[in-house]
Amino acid sequence: MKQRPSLDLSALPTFGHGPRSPTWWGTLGFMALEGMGFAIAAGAYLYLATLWPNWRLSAPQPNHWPGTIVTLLLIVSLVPNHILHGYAKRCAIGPVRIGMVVMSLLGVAPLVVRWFEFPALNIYWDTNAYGSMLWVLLGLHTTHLITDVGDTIVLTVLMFTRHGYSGRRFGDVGDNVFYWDFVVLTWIPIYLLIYWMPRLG
Amino acid sequence: MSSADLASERDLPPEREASVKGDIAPEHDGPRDTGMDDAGLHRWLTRTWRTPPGIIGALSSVDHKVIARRYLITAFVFLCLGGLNAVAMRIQLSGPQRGLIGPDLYNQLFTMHGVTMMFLFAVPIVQATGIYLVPLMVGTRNIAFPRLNAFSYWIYVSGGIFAWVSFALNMAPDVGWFAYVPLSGPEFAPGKRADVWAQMITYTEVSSLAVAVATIVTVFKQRAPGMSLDRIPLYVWAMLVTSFVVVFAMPAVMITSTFLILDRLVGTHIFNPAEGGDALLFQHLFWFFGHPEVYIIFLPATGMISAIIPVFARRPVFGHLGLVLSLIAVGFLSFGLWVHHMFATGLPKLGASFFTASSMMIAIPNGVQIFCWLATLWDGRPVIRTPLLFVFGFFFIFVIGGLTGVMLASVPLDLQVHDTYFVVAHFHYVLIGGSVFPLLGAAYFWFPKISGRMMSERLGRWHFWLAFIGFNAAFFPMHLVGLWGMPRRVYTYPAELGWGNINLFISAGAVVFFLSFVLFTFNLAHGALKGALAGDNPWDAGTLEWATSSPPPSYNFARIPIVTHGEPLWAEREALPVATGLRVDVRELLISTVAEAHPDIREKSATPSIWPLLAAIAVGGTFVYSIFTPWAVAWGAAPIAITLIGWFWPKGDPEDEE
Amino acid sequence: MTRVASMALATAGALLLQGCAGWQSALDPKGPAASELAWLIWFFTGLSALVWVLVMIALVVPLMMRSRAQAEPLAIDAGADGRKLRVVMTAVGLTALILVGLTLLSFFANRTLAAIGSDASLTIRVTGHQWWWEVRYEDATPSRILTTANEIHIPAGEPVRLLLTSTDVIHSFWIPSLSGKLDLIPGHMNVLDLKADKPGVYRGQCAEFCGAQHANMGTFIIAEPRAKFDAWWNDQLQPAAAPTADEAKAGEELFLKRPCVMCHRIGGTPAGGTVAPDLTHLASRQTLAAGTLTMSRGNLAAWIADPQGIKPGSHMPVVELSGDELNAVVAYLEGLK
Amino acid sequence: MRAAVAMLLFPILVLAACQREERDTRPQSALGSGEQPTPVTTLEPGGQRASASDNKAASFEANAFHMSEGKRLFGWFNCSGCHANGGGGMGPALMDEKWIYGSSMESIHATIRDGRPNGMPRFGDKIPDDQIWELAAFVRSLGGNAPSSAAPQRNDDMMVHPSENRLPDAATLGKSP
Repeated sequence: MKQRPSLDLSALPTFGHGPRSPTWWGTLGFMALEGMGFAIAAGAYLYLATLWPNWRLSAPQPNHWPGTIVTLLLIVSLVPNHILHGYAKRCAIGPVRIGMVVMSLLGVAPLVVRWFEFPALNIYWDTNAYGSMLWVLLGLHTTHLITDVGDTIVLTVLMFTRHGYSGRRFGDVGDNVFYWDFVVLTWIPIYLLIYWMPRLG
Repeated sequence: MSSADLASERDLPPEREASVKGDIAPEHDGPRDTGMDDAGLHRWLTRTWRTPPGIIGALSSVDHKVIARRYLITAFVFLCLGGLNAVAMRIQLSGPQRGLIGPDLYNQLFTMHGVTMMFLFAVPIVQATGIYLVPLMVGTRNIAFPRLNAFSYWIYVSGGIFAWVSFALNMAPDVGWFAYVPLSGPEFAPGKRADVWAQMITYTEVSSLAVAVATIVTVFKQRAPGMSLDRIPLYVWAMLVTSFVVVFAMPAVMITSTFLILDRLVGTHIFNPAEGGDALLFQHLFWFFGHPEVYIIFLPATGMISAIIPVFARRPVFGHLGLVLSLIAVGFLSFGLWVHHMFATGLPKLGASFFTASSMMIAIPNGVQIFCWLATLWDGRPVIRTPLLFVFGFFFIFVIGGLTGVMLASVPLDLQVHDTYFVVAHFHYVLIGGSVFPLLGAAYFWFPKISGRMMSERLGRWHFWLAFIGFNAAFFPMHLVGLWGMPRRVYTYPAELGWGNINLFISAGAVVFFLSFVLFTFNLAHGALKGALAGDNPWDAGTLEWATSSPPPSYNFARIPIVTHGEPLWAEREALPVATGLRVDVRELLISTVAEAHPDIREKSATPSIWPLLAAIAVGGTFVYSIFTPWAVAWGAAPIAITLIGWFWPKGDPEDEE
Repeated sequence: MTRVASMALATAGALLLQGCAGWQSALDPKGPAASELAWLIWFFTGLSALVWVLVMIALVVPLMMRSRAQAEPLAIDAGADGRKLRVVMTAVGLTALILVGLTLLSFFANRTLAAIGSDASLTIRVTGHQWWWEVRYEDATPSRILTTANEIHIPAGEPVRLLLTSTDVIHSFWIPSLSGKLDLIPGHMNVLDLKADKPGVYRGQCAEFCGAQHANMGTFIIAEPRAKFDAWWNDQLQPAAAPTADEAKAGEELFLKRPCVMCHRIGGTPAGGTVAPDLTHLASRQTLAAGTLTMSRGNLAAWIADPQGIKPGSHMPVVELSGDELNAVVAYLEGLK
Repeated sequence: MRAAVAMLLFPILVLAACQREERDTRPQSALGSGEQPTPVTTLEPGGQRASASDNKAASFEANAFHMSEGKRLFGWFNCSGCHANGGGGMGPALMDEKWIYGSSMESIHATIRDGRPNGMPRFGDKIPDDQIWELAAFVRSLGGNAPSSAAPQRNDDMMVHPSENRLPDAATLGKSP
């Protein structure tokens, strides 16, 4: 088929931030499906909780303190996360490097406290369905936490190499910030379901 | 649309200014396609976009067409295997009290048939068609996230091999494709058979989800300039809606299968009613996925029909907007009717009636689609070629399936026909009529694009009539035998019930139907080797995939086309307006805005890489190992992490760095 | 044309080949619920057939028209499209109307079905097992509670209430000629009310896949006049008749000494197993092994000698018995009227 | 090298899977049913007596279906009446490391078939031989002796002990808090 050039693209930029970039949409897509996974698991938990009048099934109350500390740490981490986002948008390599180190540390910290959350549930996964659901919800979120912290650390290392000095990498930092928001936001309802919902029954 | 107003709406992004300030490495520039002659452009683009030679090169390919071809062939192989399962079952059922196949093998056979057809054939093949066609139809050079796409294929094929090796080892799931607990649970399914089901589901869903995300982003961000929402071809719309349904439905089945394997492997009690769990929870979770699954298979087929009918009716499709809205409506409604698979479980009557109403409602958008297609055909005598024949077959069969679906939506009526051969007949009418017939039509329609050659029209007609007669002979009598009381999933039945003769008839029909696929295979091979050369646009169709050569070059389009109409090739008969200015020495493609498809960014597309294959091996190994011990997840984390880092770590290509 | 012919052939062929539908057929109703449902099935089928024929006519119309192949595809007659829009809108409106009608129809049918058992006089607890049915007749007097298996006697013309549950996997209770099906789910109790209009034997079988022997999990509803039913109940409450013939006596001894006693119960003997069907009045039943074999001396012997050949995977083990021993056990069981 | 490993691995996988997944329900009399007399004492020259029927023992022990059938029969035949759910009561515990008459399949089979002094009745007449083997395989799995890929899993029932495929792994975790 004959062609008729009628548009010049040569002046277009080679990367973009946020919704302009396909990676951002990809991240959003994965958040949507993982968020759906969280929603389905939470739905299953609520289904069982409404099915049994004495939910918690005579198990002891979970100790909420480790969970509360994790929650606070995660919420606090949102502040540097968004400061980092600003630097990434401005492609400022120095502050971005520092920000990534800070975010790696702020990712590891809740992960350490998370270790103490499992025993604080005061029940094993194979004791009854209530215990199973607590472990499943906590485990599901922990998986996301671990993968995102791992991702953050790898990206931090990458930012300190010669590869870090490129627009594409700053886009990756932006997406990492975006995903961390997701990990923090999904935790809030799960935190309530795990630690506060059993106190109602 | 002229280049001037496109350019004026594009504002310079702040990033550019930052790069001027020297905060980021200055962009290397390379040769552009502007003003380049066709032969030179072809040489440059071929060198940049080709799949590297050699075995490693082939395994590293990220070309969406190469991946899609592999997907299509693999899915077709699984179709044949699933078909052989069906033939074996039909031979066993051809007479009462036949002793050819015992219950142990029979239960594995029908489970493998269902699992193969649903998870290894139907979903992958519709997604594979999308992987091939969507980038071509939206006028881009590769799918978004091409390495993820390659990874999906490897995951899918290893999941399929896993399932079928299990079958060869007498380890195939034998609990039905929806594997209800407690039958599939820890107490009643000894051994690893049910675990194979659970992990194989997780496997294939990972691959479907990744493809869905890639498809959505391709449609959102990689459309050719000017392809605003109202100019997106209906097939692409269908794939877009399907991908959204995948994104929201598949996590449910992954959660279900994960719950099941946790119950079986580490002793959780999620489905154990004695310790606070519930067996019906499994059904709710499964069908929350299971019903949309039907539409995941059906919606792409409607897209194919919307692509085929206008070409042979020689006019744009009637009611374009209505069809798009119907697609979206079906996508939404498909999430609201899962309970109609559970009417026989004794749910509260009022709730059940709500789901009757919602199940009936989904027939309305489907009706809109049917009527719009019919109206498109009313403009005059259409050109009857094999693809259109299969579309006619679709109307004939699918409308029956849809109407029996309305019957199943009625709570009281469903109590008589649920889990009988009536249901078997219904969903084969819906799935084969609604999806396989359009797929076969699509195969004849797009085969010239994929292979560069035409399939035989004469054999095609033979194939159609054989498939059509075989199908109806095999499945129509099943409605009756179901009403006469024959439940599904029985490996035999007593002679006194008088189902012998009709089952023999059904089995004969099934063999004819199977033979039609043998003929199809022959026609495919014959077409690929000896078919007449097709040329770019053998059907004189209007969408962008026909604007490039057949088969398309590795870079799809020498220059990115500009879209001025819903059927761009019909609107621009003299010369296709194209955009210039992309680099030819690196894999550069055009990113456009979501709604209006204004050109926005020249982005690099990923280069070939072996890492997706290695990552798939690591993930697959972890999945297989995890049916034996939960620690597999811990052990598998390291290789998965290593391969993923290897995948994403920049190798110094311009595509990675800029 | 071939399309229509093939369809007709398939349908006609199927109808001709059909031998004796009725024993287990939803289209041959013998009770109020099944009658209501059969009517509903025919109504839906008729309406669906009509809709389908209309769609097919609409599909065939363009084939009668003049070819438009040479015309420019984008040259569309706007007036014709406007007319089409009206046709399509009408068709969609009609579709919606039909669907609303059918929804209401099925809602009211559901109410009719729910009203059937409101005055049930008899409550029977049916428990699904892999792969047989435990049947327990509830009664206020404990001594009148009766446990049997696989065959459910009910008084004809009276509604009875079935309480359905399961102790292992999910089964589904379905007697097509009397009523729709309902699942037996561990941890849940479902209530199915049904009524047989006339005395007769109505076959059904498990309709939810439940493992290896799902295919051979039949059940019967035997509707009898009230007097006959009461007599049957009283008979069944009696302990098993003690054997008189020598061979049968030897059979009883073998039964109690060999593995049979581990699972089966026979009233009036020490055999008290509850994990397999109650055999107290085995010989009064019409079939063996949950509707798999008709009751006869030969089938009894075959079933005991090779249960795994007849129902592979069932929980009835192969017990090694000599020919004489087998004959003796069969003679004993045959006497359990 | 890699090819050799792969070639070795595959038959092993095949064999393991076939042994684990086979569902043979007819008696395997051809394999012999352990008809040798049962010793009344464990005092044997050279320790334990070699058994003649170990191929049958092995085929039952590695088989998931037979073990799960054994678990079902353990409940059906009310073994729990004396042994509780393996924890022991009137009869000895079956979940611990102690085996009074030896932990081999043959010994357990003999114990069930012929009974033992101090209360274990003989079931030789009452339970067909294959079912005894199934019970023996299950009883062995209670002590964590069966491969976890074939051992029965938890029941859809009240949790009385961790499922057999998590023994003794789960035992080391201690009791639920």
